[in-house]
Amino acid sequence: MGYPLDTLRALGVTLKNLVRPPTTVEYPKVTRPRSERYRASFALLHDENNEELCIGCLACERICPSQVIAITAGPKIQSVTTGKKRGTATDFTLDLTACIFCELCVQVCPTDAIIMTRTQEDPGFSREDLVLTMDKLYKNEKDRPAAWGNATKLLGMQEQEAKKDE
Amino acid sequence: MHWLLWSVVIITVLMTTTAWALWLERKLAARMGSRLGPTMVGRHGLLQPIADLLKLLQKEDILPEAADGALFNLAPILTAVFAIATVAVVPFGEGVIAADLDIGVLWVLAFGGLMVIPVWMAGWASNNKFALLGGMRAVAQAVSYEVPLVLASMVPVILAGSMSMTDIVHYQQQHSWIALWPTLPGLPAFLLFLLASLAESNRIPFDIPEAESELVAGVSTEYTGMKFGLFYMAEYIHTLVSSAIGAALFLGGWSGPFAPGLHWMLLKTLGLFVFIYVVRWTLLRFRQDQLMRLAWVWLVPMGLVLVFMAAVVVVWGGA
Amino acid sequence: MATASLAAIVFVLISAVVASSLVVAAKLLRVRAKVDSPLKRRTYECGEEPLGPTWIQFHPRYYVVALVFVIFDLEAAFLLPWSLIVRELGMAGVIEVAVFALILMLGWAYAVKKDALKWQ
Amino acid sequence: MMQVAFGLVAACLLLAALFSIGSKNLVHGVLWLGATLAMTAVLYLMLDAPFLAGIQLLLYVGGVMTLMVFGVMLTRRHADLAVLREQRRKSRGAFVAAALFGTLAGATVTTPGLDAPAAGSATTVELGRALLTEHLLAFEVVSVLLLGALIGSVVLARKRDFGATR
Amino acid sequence: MSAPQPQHRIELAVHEGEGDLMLVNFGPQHPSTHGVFRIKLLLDGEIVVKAVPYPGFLHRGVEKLAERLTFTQLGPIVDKNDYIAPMTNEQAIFMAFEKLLGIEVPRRARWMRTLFAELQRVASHLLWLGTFALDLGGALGGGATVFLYCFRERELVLDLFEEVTGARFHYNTHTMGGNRHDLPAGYAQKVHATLDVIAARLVEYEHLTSTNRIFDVRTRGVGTISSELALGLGLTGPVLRASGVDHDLRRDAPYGAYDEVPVNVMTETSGDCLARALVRIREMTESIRLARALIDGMPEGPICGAKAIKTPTQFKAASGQVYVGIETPRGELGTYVIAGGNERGAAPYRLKIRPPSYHAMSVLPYVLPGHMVSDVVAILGSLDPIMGEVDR
Amino acid sequence: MTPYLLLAAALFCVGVYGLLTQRHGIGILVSIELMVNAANINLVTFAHFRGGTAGPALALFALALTVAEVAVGLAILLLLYRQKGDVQVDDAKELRQ
Amino acid sequence: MAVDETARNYTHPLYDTLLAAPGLNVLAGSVDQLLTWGLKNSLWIFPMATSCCGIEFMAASASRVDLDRMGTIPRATPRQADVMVVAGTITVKMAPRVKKLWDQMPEPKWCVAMGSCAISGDFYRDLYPTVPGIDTVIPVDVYIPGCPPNPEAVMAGMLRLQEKIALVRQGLFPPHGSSKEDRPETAKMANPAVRRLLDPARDAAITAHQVTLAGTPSPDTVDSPPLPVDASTAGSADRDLEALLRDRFGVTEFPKDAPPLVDAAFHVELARTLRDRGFRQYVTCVASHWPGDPETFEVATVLRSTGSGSQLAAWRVRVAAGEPVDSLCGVFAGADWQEREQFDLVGLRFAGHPDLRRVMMPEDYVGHPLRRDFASDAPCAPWR
Repeated sequence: MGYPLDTLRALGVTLKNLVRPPTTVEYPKVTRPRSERYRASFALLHDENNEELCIGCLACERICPSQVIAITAGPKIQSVTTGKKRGTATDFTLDLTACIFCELCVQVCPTDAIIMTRTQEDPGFSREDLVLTMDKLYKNEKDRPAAWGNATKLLGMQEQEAKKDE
Repeated sequence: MHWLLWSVVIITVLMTTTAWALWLERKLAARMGSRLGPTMVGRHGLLQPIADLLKLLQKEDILPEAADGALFNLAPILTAVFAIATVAVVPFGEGVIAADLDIGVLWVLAFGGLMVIPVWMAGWASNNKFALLGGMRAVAQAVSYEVPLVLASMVPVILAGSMSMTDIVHYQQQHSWIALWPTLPGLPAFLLFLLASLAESNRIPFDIPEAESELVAGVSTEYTGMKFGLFYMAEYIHTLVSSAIGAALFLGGWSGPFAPGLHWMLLKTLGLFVFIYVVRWTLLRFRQDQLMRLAWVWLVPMGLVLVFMAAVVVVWGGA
Repeated sequence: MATASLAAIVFVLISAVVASSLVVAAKLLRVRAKVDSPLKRRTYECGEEPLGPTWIQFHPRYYVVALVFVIFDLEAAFLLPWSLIVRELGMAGVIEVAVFALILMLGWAYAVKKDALKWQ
Repeated sequence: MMQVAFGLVAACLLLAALFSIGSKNLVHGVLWLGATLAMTAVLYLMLDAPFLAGIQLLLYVGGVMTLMVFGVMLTRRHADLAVLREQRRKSRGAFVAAALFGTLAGATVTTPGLDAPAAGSATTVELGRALLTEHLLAFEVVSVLLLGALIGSVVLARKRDFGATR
Repeated sequence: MSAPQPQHRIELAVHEGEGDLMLVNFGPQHPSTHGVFRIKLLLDGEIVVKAVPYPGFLHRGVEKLAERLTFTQLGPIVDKNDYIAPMTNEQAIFMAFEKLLGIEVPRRARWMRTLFAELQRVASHLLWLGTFALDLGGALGGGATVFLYCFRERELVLDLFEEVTGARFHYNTHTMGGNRHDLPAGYAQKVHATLDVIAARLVEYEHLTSTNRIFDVRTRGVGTISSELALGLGLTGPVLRASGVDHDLRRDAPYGAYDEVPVNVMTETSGDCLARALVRIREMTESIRLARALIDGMPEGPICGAKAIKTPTQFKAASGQVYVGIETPRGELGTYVIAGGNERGAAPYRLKIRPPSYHAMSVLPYVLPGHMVSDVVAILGSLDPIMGEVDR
Repeated sequence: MTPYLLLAAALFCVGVYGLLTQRHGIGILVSIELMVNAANINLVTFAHFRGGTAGPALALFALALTVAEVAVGLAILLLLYRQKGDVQVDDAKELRQ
Repeated sequence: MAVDETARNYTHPLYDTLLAAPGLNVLAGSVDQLLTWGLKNSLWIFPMATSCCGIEFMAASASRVDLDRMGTIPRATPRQADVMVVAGTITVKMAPRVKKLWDQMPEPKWCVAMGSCAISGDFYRDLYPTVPGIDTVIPVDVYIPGCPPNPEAVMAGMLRLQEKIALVRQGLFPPHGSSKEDRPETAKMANPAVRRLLDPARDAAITAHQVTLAGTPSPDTVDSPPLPVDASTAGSADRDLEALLRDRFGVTEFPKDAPPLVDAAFHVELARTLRDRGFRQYVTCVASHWPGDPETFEVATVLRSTGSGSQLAAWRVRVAAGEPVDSLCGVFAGADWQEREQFDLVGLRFAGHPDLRRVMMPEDYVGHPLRRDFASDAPCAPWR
């Protein structure tokens, strides 16, 4: 087909798209709904008795490929509710400046203490703004909607049938 | 002295129209790509051109150390001047014209041809390879398409027997739009004119000189701030003016029913402008050698044939 | 001097004033850097240092394009006065001009055949 | 009013011409020539010859200038465009030019009848009529001349063009 | 149009007075180098006389990193190599590790991986089409429009991935022995809905690009690669198939679910930019067909054949060398692992990733000479290089 | 009329001066352009003050001639440059032989 | 209204004049507001897009998020841009170029670091080729976390930048009051040691390095690669590789989990034989370094036959340290770049290679990072 006809056909396509409704979501005004599993930031959780779930086992610190988690393990304490001895973390830092959001830390957590949240952190004016300190992580538990996944669910998904075989 | 008044009015209107033509183009391009375009600066992003202008005015001025300073600084101004000056002979309504020269068409063509000089100047003076290649391409392309442009615009001149744009519009008022009748030299001549105008104002598919996927930003690669702003503006002014000239030469200028002439003229100009931009945001671009080949091998003889066709129509119709 | 000519000249002057006023405004409003990097004024070349000279000697084939353009522009210049009086001169004029154009088209045909208008 | 305008145009024209000769940089020189030619177009407008003014802009400023600019770019490495000139030749040239101007100016000033009122320039229509009737032969010869120039230049410029073609 | 053989050494017959050659840096920062890549171009006017490519501007040392990180940690790391198709990166590296460690992957996981790979191919080719149009049509023209359309539809595919993995881009959804995330309920309908939209829109893109005359004249006969050169340089994927070699690992050395879902291999013979474009555009249609077949026939069962990752040193291999190549959107992505890294063998001793783009870029010195500057952009775009993969 | 003629004379002399002092081929072409331009000014001036079509017609033909002259002149310079690698006209006297 | 001069590297003469003139403060204020509004709302972006984040940046400009809504236009030349968005990993080879492009941008200008790699270097941060965060090279105004940040986050970052521009012009920046170094988070950062080296001495050092690099621009002297060998004589793939190796190349051991080890003398011959037997596709070569006693290098070569039933052919050769391996460039054109890469990274020389230059690392780099004795966190940066 010659140039004029090709041009007309191409114009047909663009004009068709001109009248289609735009797909833009006006971000600051409207936030696009994210999928249930969407992972964008982190939070540390409390259990139903408002006890910190993190036991300072360092599993997440070890698995992190990017080595952004730094935990100071605290002394063993007796759990108020169960009465069992359990570990604590006196400090927990997750440095978002180098995080790759791979969800491995969530998967390896034995107590489902760390999860991911569905809204991202705000951009900061300095690197320090992006450091998720323990305070921020626990604050995220309340401020940001949690993503679907935690260690139990992730492992369950992967090992459900495998266990059956054993 | 009403011409002086018109001069000032026309330039003012042209400059403001250009600003919002820019906005219009951005919106149009955005909608064609399923986007919204500027929405956040002012209502519907209408203040976007103002913000851009204010920003450009504040930007630091950088003169590259290897550049030819005088030419580097002069080029954007000349580009803008030549782009604006073209509009002097375009009638926007009965008597709404800055300079009713009886060589109107020639004036338009001459200034169109002059545009080559500052563009080349910018490319050369920048002492930047991309700019220089862009400048060379711009010159080659502009001169190649100047010939078909001249020949295409000669068709209305022959039909109306005058080079004055006002006379040509009058002729069309009495007969019909040249793009419509006589169809044979008229319509192809209009298309040829449109094509050549696209090439002259470096619009896709003829935007080789500023092909940013190859030449970064073409001749304006080294320009900062308002100097770049002038290039940017001149580009849009050129397109607007080309649309206006096309409207006057081929689409009957201000003639039209119901509404005052000025409305019709502006409507036709805007229509052509939008058409040019819809084409721009639809097509890919040619390569330089393909463009040159198109111009020299096909368009130049076609233009000549059209000119003689128009002459034959006039001779036989007049006899 | 006709009014229209005067108007045209004045129009060009006004547009010059408008264009330069923007540059002047920019001169007033623009910022100046406090610390200047020596790299700032280097020629931009994709982040590299420019390799070799820019102002090289170009190949002659570029010249042919400009040349053919000028010749055809000249042809147009000769056609324009005729185009105003086509009606008056009638078929005779058309033929005269056609001969003129045809002779030039010989040159065009030669240039096209020799691929002289190819851009490389 | 008119005199002042003429004075300004004449001054600009002469200055531009001088710069075009005196400029050290060849590209500048050619561009100054462009300015000279443009000022000449203004002069033509003042002399009621708008058609010639237009042609001057279209052909000379737009066309010949392009040609010369291209010429500059391909005859010489334009990195060093300084134009060589010897002092001796300079003074000799100045003397000859001054003498010539003296003669010409003297002749012009002393010739009577030059101050007659304007008779009015020929219109473009008249010009066209003259071209195709009185000067028909010259008109056709011009095409042959241009043909010669075209073919000659193509031959000269394309000679020994080398490979790398597709 | 040039003969279908690589243009190579062009004699630099520079005559005095015939014009100088111009040396231009094309990149590392250039709108059309698809990342950071540098080509030194020697130009005669606008014709390339010689081209010397310089990769390495994005060399990030992944292979060194693999000496330090363990098998379990490398999954999310290699995502960043070919950042247009992260799914296939993960698949490639875990397939190599699984072969090394002798881990069986359950059938459902293989089907899921294959489904993801095909969806990823659609997304990747869409992105390629958009950027290729951008190269040919400029950011201020029709190219940008095609680019926007392609990205619009690519977002739909990314939404599908987000639905499963929770991430848009770097998924980390493959794991040792299978997948980490199972498909959510109602996923098949969503896949079909998305593919319906894309299949319908593909026709529109073709109107704007491959069946348009301007696209045709810009790509036909440009950057011709002969089949011999392609094989010798180790070109793979669409670039190889466009040169007339009927070779596709999905069919010829099946992995994943490809032995159960046969693949139609798309080939062209001319080996120019147009052929590469056509192969990719047809592959999109084919991938849509495959994805539909895969989601429809998705078997039930476990998604992971090994213990889920709990500690970094969970998997160990002290010796062995393994090479596994899979067909990614760009060609054969190979992983060569030499086991026995950390003292207890939890990390690779040496990991070599064989990126298809690196081989594709090595063709540039052969094809660029003789073409114009505009063609450089077209050729570069038609090779679909991803710098993260070229340089690693 | 006199001022126009004087202006043309002055322009012509500038051209002559250039012709005598320039050694670069393109410089010489520029000078010739100036001189032709001066002549054209004269033609147009006379046409304006004396009437008639001969003046503009002649000017038009002069234009055509100049274009041809520049075209061929540059082409010759080009050839010269190829042979000599330079466009200093004095050094290329052999062209006349 | 005090403007914090430390926060920006430019002066605004007109505004300063207005401010100095008595009674014109109000005017200066409104002029400043207008000008700031202009700066804020017309942020033209220079995308320093190197890797993954670049794709998300493109997605942010595409229709779903559409950065153009806030008036951004991506510009290909730094001369016309206001914001440099560093999207992706910056390597030591690239860093001087980034610095230069940044310098070439006109004031007022800003920098946005997008994604982990640009902010801190991500997991590459202590590897030999990677810059640990672009803020070690140029000043960064806004950091957008994510790997890569999703397009909405890019938009958020740009809005945050607008906020900062306004704050700076009002003199309210930095907002934390205390200086960056005092903040307690600093100590907890994954790589707190690397600070933005705002000290002019370091900038000067980088610049000086570039200027010296730039001092000698010379045309490339390296020849084009050799012509590919015509392999049209190739037959069909040979299925009995083991027999071939045993009979013709004297291989006796065929380990289960690794390619057979072939005498280095047969390297080229074997490759040629295999090519002629249908293994026409050059897949890859892998060099590995084995320190110890004796120190050796191993090269594994993988070939493939194409078409239906595609087969791999792989073998290894072993040489003592210091000895070269014969290059396969004469057999497969693709060996050129592959062997260059192995030479560059592992340090093994290939005899007969026509163009054995560095390919990944900068030309002036010393050492071969993929040798086992090269520490995996040894920093490398010629400009550091």
